[in-house]
Amino acid sequence: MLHLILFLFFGAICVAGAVNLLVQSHPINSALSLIVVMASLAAEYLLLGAEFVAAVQVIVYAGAIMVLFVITIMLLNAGAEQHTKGSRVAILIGVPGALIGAVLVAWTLLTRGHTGSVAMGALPGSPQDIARLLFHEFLLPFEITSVLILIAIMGAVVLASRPEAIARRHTESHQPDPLPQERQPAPQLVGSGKEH
Amino acid sequence: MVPLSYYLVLSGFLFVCGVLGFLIKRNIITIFMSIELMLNGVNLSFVAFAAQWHSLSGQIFVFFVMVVAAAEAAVGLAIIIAVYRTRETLNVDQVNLLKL
Amino acid sequence: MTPNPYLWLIPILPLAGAAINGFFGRQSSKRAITAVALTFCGAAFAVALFIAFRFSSEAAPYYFDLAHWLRSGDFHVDFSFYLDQLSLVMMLVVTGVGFLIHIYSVGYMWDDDGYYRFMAYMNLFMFFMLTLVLAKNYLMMFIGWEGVGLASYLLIGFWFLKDSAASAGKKAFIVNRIGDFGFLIALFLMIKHFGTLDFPALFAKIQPLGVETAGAGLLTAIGLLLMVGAAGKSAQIPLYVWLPDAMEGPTPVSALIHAATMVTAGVYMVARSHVIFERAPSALTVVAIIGTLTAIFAATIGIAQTDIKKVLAYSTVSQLGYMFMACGVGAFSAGIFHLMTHAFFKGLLFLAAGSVIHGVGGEQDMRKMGGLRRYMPITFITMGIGTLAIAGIPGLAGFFSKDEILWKAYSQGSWVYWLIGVITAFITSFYMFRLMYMTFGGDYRGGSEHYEHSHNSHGHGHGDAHGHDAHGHGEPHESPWVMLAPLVILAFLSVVGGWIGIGGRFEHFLAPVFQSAPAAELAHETGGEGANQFTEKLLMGVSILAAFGGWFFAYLLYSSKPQLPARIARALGGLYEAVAHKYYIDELYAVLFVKPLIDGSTEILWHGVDQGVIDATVNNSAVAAREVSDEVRHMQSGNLRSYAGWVAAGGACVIAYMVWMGIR
Amino acid sequence: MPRARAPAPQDSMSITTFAIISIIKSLAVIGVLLTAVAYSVWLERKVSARIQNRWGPTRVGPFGLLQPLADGVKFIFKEDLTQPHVYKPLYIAAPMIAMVFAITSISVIPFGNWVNIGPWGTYLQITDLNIGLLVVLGITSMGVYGVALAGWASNNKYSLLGGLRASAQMVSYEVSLGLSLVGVLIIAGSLSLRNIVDAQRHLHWNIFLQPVAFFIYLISAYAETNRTPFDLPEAESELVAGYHTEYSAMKFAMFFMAEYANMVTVACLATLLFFGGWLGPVFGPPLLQAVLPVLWFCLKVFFFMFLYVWVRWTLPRFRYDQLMAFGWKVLLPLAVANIVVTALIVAWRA
Repeated sequence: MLHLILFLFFGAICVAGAVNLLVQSHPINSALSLIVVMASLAAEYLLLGAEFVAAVQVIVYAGAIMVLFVITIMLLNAGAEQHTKGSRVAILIGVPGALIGAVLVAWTLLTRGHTGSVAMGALPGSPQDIARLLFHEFLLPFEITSVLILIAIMGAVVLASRPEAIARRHTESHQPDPLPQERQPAPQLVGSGKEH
Repeated sequence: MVPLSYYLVLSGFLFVCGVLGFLIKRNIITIFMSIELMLNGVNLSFVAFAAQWHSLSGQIFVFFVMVVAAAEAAVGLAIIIAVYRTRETLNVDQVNLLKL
Repeated sequence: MTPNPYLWLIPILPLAGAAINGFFGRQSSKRAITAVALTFCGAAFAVALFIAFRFSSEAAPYYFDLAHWLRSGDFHVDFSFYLDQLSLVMMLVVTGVGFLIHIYSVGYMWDDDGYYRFMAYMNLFMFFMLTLVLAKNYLMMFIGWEGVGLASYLLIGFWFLKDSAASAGKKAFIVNRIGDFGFLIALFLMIKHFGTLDFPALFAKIQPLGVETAGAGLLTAIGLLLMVGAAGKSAQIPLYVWLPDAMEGPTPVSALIHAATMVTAGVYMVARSHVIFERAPSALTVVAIIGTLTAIFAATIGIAQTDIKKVLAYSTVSQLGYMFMACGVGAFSAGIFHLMTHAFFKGLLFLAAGSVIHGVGGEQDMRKMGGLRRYMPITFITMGIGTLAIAGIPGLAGFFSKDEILWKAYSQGSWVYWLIGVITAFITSFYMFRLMYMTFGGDYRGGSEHYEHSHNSHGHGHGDAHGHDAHGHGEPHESPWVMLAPLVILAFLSVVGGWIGIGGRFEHFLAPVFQSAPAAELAHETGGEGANQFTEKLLMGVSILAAFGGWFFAYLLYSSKPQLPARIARALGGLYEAVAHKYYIDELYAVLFVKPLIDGSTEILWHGVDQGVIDATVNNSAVAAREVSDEVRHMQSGNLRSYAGWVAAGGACVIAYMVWMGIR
Repeated sequence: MPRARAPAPQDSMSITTFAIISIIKSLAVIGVLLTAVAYSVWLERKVSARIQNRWGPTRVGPFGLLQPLADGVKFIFKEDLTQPHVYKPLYIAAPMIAMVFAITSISVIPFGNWVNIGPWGTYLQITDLNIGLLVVLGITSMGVYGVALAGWASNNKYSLLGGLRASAQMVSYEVSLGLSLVGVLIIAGSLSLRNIVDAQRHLHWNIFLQPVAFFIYLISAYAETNRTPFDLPEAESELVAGYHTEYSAMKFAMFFMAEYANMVTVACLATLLFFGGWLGPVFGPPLLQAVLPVLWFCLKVFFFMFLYVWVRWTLPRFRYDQLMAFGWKVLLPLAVANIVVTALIVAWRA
């Protein structure tokens, strides 16, 4: 009973956050709602007993990845998105398709899903067990993902680092200065103020 | 006791929200966040199944998904910054040079 | 069966010569080319003689397995060679005559630009011909069979710049294809029913089979199909049409391929397959009839020809008819005997004709010759000997072999064969002496205008380029000794070549090959000796009379009363026209086969199938692809969200499918 | 959902008593914490004054002990300015976020041993998770948002730069901080703070076993809490007041309290992880025995708070690129090396 209540509570927060992510026009709000979703998902993990997963979810996802998003939004000073009609396909075909798929899956799960039910803290994923599994059975994938991370870091550095040529071109053509910290001219202040 | 299907439906809902976000949002960063949302939905289903079948492998998968998501976030945001430098916009509808 | 390790050398040596000349001939000097060609060909001849001297009928047949070729299941074909009396004769003829003609062509082709090509082709031909002769199984024989066809195609079209030569080469090749088709099917039948193509094994399988009296039967079918192949290769009715045109090739080629060796391959093949034919009487009869008809038919055409080489060509066809007649009545040894002698004197005649053409600067029309006796005596003498030999004047090669054939035709066949044979002999001697008189007798009619004439109409226009330049408006001249020497040798052979047949020695020599005849045949031989002696003498006399009669008529018409032939021609009218135009056979074929074929190919296959179906399919599919992609490319909007939309729709489809499969 | 690790007590008591005790504990802890925060402010002002050879607050109460109260009152009654062009929702939310996470992180900090209050007994700790350390890390990492959002929402270039610096700096130093703790975890073999403390009995304090890790932790903790020498987010000389330039009155106070609460948390963690928590000589009557561990704990935490102030008025401020270079190129490799060495030693011991 308590389990169901807690599940519904955090599930509701999840749903609210997800929907908010969609309806909000400003990316920073979407980011925050996504953080909310992640936090409540961590709670759901705790309900399922995956406490370590929950902690890592909070630390890595909410604490690191989303911070990156927020920093990027602040760097690029992303304003509210303008509602351009770029793609009819996405609206006319994609959205119905996604909804249909969702309805089908939900219907199948609720009517025909012969899955049992889980108790609170069903599978205690204690750090020790996780570590044992991760460093024995899944050692190779673990190492491979570490390499992947390394490559990703290099790629990010290369992509985000600005070659001097680009810098010069931007400065010549009155583009904002290379260093991101200093790109926040006053008119934009007013402009972004209007945006809200 | 909560039916596992509830968790699955929740994860499915999150996933679909991600898809819809990808479809209807114009801001690259928001679209990127929708991807993260999808990944989270998948993670939830992983954990739920792990609880269902009593095998921690599901939770291990969540870690791998997180690692991939982190790498993806790093590279993806770098790409977004590069795009913004060149195109001066974050609106995907205006970043559509890749066509005939 | 005794192995003989030297056999394989005989075919391989000419091949080596052909390879060397073919690959390096262009750069190397003519002397080098000559050296290579003659060396390898002569080496083959030497090896052949070496083997021949050590040949003993007890040890025969010899064989040598060079290498495996095809192995599938229990059916296997190897690169193996086989030498018995029959192939020994063929081998000696081919290498010997071939070697002489090689020497001859050195002088004849010296000034031609494609000298190295010519020598390479000749060597190549030798290789294939020897493969054909020495093959141990039908498939090896078929290789040689096709190879000589190829060589003859290359050599007929040697002056491929000349349209007539090129088309003549094509004609020969295509007609041969028709024959080879029959040959191939015969091979398939053998494989199907006997599971082997090796001569010894195959014949051992066939020996026990009885004679197919009713006519129709497997052996009969095989025999008839083999005969189709033989007819194609040996220019028998109805496939003889290619041989006269083949005269477009250089004269040595005509001598070697289209007189001495290749065209006799059919005879050899029939003789080699005697085991089959002896058990298929009806097939044998067909062979005999075809041979007889060809003999008389070609001979009559030969009367009216004015081109010296055409005359010899038709004479060749008719002589081949003789050989088939002999085979047809079961006298294979006689056929082979005539094959050998014919190789001598017909080779001689062609070479002499070549010498004549050479001497008068590329002229081939006999009406523009005459009186050459004074200019080229040696050519005259040798060609005279050849004429006497082919005419069947007693004492010379042709007499013995032809008489043998006629006697066998009478004794083993029927008097009809004999009668037609005698008439053919008469006609033969007539047109041969006519050729002699028109060419050598009387006064020289060539004169100045043969010059351009030879240009616009005749083959050796550039084959004998020097023939013009050397002596402006053709003062006829004797050929160099490199050309005359082979003439002399062949003349000698034409004289003595027949003597080995006296008293049936040749027959006895070949006997071990042909002794497998079923009982039915042997009856004739041992029937009432005494009577046969008398009739044989009688028939011999008749054939001698025929020979001299032909000579006399020729003398009458073309030496004493030269105006007579024109009147006779006028008197005969349409008949003469028909003969002069070879009975319009070529035209007939053109109407019956060629035109329908070409029109059918053009209308149905080209315009109908190829353009209408195949090309249309390709083009329309291409057009369709373009149309479709013109529409579809709008999906490539470059808009991220549109792509996502398609992906989402596709995912929905997949989910729907899976759900449906799940609940079904 | 918090799964109690100590078997007997909580299982025996009913859910209601558990809830009541938890609430009482929470209120007590929060009260203590806020007081501690207030007086750490007072402490800072006093010590800095002394270091600068001044008196510091003296007027309100003896030794100005009531100064924090006065400050609080002042903050409450000050006018709450909200600039026109700020992004209101986040502008208001940011301080609360900072505050909430700062205070929440105390919830898993054990500051004492097992005590019996009449019939019931309990740990001196609001909840004992067996991933307590991770929870603290997670919550502190969430604390970044308060600063970052404040900087962004107040729509002012100084604030934005402050926020950017803060978030970047905290994210990068969080890495080496987390890694520095791994060595301790390897030794203790548990993520539960209580177990970690228990592992340090008999003076096996991690400060002796893991000196390198300790210094790494201390440095990155200072960076995490934006304290000098890493206080670039609010570097007065460069960015007027960093991310809280636009804030005033209670909102500003919240940031202020959040910062000091974070300091307290970090100090508690340092105490627990490296200085054996509440461990110390315990003697005397049962009451004293119950009180002494808490006393040791408070003393150690006080030492760290003092250290904070001391360092602040001793060391100059970094330059930003120096900060980043130091974090990524010195601390991170050092922490990794420390982990490797520790792991090798432990494995070799076993």
